[in-house]
Amino acid sequence: MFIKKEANMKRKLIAMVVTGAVVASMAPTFTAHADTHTVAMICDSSISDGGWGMACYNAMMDAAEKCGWETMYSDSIAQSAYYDTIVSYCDLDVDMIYAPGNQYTDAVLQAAEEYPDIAFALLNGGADTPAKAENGNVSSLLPDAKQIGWIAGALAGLMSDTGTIAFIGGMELDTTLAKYDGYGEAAAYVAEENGKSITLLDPVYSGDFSASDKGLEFAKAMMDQDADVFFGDASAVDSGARQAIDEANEAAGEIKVYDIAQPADLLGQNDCVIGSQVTDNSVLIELSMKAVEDGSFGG
Amino acid sequence: MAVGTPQTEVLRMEHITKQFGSVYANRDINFDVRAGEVHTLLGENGAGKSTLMNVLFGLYQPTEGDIYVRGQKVKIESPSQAVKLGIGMVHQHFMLVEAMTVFENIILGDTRSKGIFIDQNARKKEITELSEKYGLDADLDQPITELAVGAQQRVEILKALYRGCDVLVLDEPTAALTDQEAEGLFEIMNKLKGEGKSVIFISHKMREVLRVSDRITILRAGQTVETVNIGEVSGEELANRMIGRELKPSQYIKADSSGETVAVLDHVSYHKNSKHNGLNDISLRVHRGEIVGIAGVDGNGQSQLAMLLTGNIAPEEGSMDLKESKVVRFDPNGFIQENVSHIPEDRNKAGLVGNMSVADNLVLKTTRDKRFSDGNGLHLKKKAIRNYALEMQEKYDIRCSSVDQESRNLSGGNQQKVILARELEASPDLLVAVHPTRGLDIGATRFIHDTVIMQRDLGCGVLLISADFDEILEVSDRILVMFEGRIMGEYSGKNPPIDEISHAMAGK
Amino acid sequence: MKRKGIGALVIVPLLSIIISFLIGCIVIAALGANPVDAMRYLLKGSFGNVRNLGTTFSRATPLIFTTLCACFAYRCGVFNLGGEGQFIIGAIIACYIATKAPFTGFPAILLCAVAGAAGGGLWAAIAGVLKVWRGQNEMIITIMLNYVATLLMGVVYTNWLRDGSVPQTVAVPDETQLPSFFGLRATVAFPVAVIAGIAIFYFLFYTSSGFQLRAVGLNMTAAKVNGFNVKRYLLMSFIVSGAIAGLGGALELLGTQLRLINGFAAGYGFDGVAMALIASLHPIAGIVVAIFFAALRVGSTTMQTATGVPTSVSDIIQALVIVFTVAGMAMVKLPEFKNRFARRARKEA
Amino acid sequence: MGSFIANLLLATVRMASPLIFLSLAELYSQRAGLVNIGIEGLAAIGSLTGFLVSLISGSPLLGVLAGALAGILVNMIFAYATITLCAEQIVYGMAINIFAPALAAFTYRVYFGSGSELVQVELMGTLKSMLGIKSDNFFVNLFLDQTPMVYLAFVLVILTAVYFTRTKAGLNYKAVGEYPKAAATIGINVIGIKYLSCVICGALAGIGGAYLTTCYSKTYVDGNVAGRGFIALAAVIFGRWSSGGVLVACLFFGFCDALQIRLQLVNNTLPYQFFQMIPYVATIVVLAIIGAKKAGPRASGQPYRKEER
Repeated sequence: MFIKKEANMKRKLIAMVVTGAVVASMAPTFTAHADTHTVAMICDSSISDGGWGMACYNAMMDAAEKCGWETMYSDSIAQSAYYDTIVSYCDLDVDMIYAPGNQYTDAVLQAAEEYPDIAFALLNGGADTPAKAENGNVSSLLPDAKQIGWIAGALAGLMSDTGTIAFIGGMELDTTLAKYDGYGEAAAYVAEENGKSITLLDPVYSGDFSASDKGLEFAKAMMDQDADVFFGDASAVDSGARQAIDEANEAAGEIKVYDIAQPADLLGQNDCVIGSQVTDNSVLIELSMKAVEDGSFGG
Repeated sequence: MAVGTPQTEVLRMEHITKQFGSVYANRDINFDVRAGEVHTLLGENGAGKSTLMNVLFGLYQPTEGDIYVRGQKVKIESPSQAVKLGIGMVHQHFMLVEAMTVFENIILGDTRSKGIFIDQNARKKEITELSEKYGLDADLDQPITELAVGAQQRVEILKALYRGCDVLVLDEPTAALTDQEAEGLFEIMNKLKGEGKSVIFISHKMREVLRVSDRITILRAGQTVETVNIGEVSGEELANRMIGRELKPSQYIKADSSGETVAVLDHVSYHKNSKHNGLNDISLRVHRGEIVGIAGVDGNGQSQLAMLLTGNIAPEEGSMDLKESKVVRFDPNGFIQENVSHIPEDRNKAGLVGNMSVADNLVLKTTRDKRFSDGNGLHLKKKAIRNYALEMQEKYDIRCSSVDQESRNLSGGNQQKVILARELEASPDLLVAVHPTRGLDIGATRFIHDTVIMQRDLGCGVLLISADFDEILEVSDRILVMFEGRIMGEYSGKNPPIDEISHAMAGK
Repeated sequence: MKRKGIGALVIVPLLSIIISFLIGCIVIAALGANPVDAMRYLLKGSFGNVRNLGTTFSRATPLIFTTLCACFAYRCGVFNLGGEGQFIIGAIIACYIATKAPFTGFPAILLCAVAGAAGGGLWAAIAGVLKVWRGQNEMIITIMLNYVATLLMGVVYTNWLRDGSVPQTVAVPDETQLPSFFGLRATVAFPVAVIAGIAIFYFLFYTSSGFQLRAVGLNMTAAKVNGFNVKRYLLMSFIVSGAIAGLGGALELLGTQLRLINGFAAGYGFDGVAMALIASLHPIAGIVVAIFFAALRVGSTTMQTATGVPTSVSDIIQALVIVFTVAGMAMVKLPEFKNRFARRARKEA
Repeated sequence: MGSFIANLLLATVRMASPLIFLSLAELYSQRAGLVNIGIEGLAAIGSLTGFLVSLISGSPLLGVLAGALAGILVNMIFAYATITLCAEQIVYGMAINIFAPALAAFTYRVYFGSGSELVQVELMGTLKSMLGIKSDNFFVNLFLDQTPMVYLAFVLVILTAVYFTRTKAGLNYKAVGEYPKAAATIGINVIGIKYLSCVICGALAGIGGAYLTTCYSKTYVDGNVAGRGFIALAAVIFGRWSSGGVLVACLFFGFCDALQIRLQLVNNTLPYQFFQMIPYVATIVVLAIIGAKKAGPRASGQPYRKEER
């Protein structure tokens, strides 16, 4: 028995080594399209999530179209795989890595250090992030999360009849928290102006950006607590919430509960959507592309 | 189905050959059954009786040969076909679903009655009629687990009759029965004959074969020797033809139990009220250099007795001494350290690790031993183990392709020899042997008996548990009879009172 | 019989791999990409250059640990599907020590490793106790414990050890990070994993305890009757396999991930089980299989980025490898198959 | 707070329904002696197929049927390997769990390409909406505001109970899981029933998955089965291999889940993950308490070989 197994093991080893060798020998020396510029996007949520991922992807596409760049992307990648993915793009000699989210900061900085010639555009990065990059090849594109929250909050303050409004988050990102705060402040302010009081329910988190069924259950539960305006920052999860809201409105026969969508324009997709917080990131990306082309990127 | 008049042939098997891989289990066997007769298949274990019946019953497909039922050539591809052809079989190991009741087991797979639902009343009525007609009493709503072996067998027969069989195969039916129960069975068989049904009776017990058979077909090494009518040949003659050589009855010299005691049970009880799996106030002692035989029908507490004496279970009442010291902790390892050896009831389940090699099984208990490892088991000496295994293979005549062969691929006899080697090489003070020769052919049985006797003469105390009365009589120096967890009596091994003992075995 | 035994255990997996890749190529071609290119990138990404080789090894390291975890448990007949949870618990503990302990450097690393292993062991012991004393099915318990561990980790990186803006923990201080292995991306965790594998191999096949443990796994009744302390071995197999996973988690944190984040160790447990089985529960073979799968994954990232073929293609290839290998292994064990083989063998002779 | 309880119960039913399908799938498999831990994977493929078909055909019902079909097809791999090739069942379940979700994710990506907004599909209408009832009474909601699938789930539970306790076929089916050799000797087609069990199991698991995308959530996202397949495994043990018990178990898990969502709202001092743990911890605790006095079908997990010696 023992003898048998050992032999088996040895053979396996040999087999593997051989494969390895063959591989190494046949591996071609790879060079990416040198003439045109290329931008590669990484995203932890799906780029077809009807939310953040989608918005950021489309933003990249718009910008790339304007500047005549080629695009690549990987989506639905685990946080633990950020770095590997970025690096494998760098190995393909792309000109710019586009990372839409603060959560990519560490991976980006690490890669930026190893690939000084490649530009890294970090959406929602911290204001101090570029300074951290030794090669000065990281720029942080910052739409103001709090502002987004304010606008949504103002809308909510106006629309809410019950005086209770709700917020559903994906992960406890700072931008998410900022949106929540702005949302609450603005709503309270607007409400006061109109002589009514607003209570904002505590934020709930689905822990990811994909569990639409959780969004649905959250929304139902929150409507039980009289929430009648929803604002979400959880991509696919929000769609679940909108579904629940639509059902409720249907049951009531009139649209009494509203949802504020973001970051892309979802008006008309669900009856309950009274407005979309559209953040146009494409402009920001376009700027960085121009910068890359005339070599003024970073700094 | 039409009841055939005597002498009309209902079944014939021609030139049946069945191969398993390279092994021939049956080779060119011819065999026929007439209506209203009991036809015995006689042959020792491994002669191919069960295989032949499994072929007849559609469990195995014959490699060659044809089967005729009522003159029609048939191909039996599944048991359901066999059932349709009116063949019923009671397997040696009962085919009863323990999680179900008697009733459910009987109607299981029922194809005759219409409808999707179970019509309890109608079915029960049919069954009760049957059981009254053949005197097969059974409580339909009892779960199988609560039935004694004899009762389970009656359920099996009912099952077959309920499916309307006219040829009933009984595979070693008396192995687990008391003489009384056996008598009952024979009456049932007579009733069946009376109804024009035929019985194929499989056995190697000469006494009952001579008692119930009309015709006897002898099988040896997978081949037909001949078919004889009852009364044509004597018992010894049959036996010799079955084995293929002159069988001289063994004569072991019986020892007397005078040596110091190695094991003493003092009013021990375990699951007192369970008739079949309990011990009820048992007291016994085993001395050095004697073989104490525990006679009795299976399932009267023998298994528990064995487990207790090997430390696998602890008594609920009473106490036990091993050699001169009282046992405080009952765990197998402790007993092994005290030089207790054990030939377990089920050699595959409890005796061997089937997927390990013969060598590994030989050293199963002793890998920490200096001979086989350094540093108390920190490094196994593979070579030493192998050499030891080869030595044992020689000494105990273990037939295997190599000591690295997985032990589950060995024949029953050789598996038992592996266990014997392992247990006896520990030179035990107490050896507990449970059904050590069950299912073995005469050669292997003889070998095992000889070795055990030899061990006895070396001063080992042996407790032999066996349902095979002849075995008990042959080798025991002292005979205890167990019935429903109690000891019914003690008898000397020298010219024992056979009738008395068999009465005791029936609880009288 | 024996000759076939050896052959099958190697041929079947290799054959399965080849078939799986062929199917993969067909799919890729169906997607309009050039399968040959795709395969090139896949291979380049995994073995193409030293850096990628390093990446492959570093990806293999955690898989090796979970594979060994499964090997060990299953050798004792314990279906521990909780490798992932035990791995995570090990990482959580290591994370606390590395970031909170007053000292850094080697002593911290050592403490992390030991405590991580202990934590993983204890986590597995929950299931062990429930099996041994409550007769409860370990598969379900360990799976449930996986979810609990993952969520617990969530608490740690979103609250308790959160580092500022993003739900992730503070990074392990530089002094406490594992040194790189020959300047590769892989850290010394890799050789440690290999050594662990060898140690387990030795234990299982060259020590009395390992021998008895296997006996328990193969036939519990016989083991009990022959005087082995079955309960002890069962519990031990839970704890040790858990400890292996826990150690893996600790080292993965100190070596590669450096912080707890969403998606840490996702799926490692089940991967380990599958790989252990492909390696027919042999620790050393397990290491090889783990490296192979790691290569497949690292390569698939490059393949995806370069050709735009979805990564799920490589997931499918991996799944197919498992599907075919397991089926193949079973097939060669069938009596019919054996007989046919036996006859052929006889003809040859 | 009365509405709190009411809505809690409604949510319980909502969340239990998919579990019921998956648990019954596992029950049928184990009753025939096949432990299939691949339910999670089967549900995943069923979920996607259901989504696609109801999207294309515009009929959720068709989607459910397609989901069932997909479940069956994938489970046939399991069937062939474990029944015909006698492969280790646990192992093969694992293989399915890795294979099927990968296939689902792949198909979705290939079909929808990238950058599209999240595709939404019309859900199956509830009886209430079909009957055009407007009332918002709790009992109306509980008993009428459910999709046909929910009623199907509960009907299946009853049918299963009847099948296993009252019918001949059910008796034979159980015998296969308990003692296949015995079953074979009385002419029951063991292999046949085992394959049948895989068809039933695959179909139910597929339906359970399809439920998620045709009756529950309008969208499909990878990993939307979210461990329900494993909970189902627990539910069968918890439910003592009886359909009634399984139902109770599923409702229990559904309740825990519904409760945990609401607790998150009420309380915000504790990290939300702790609430998400509730269903799993509850499972462990309950299993630990009830122990495993009654083991399942005798022969479950063991391969059955026709001619063995």
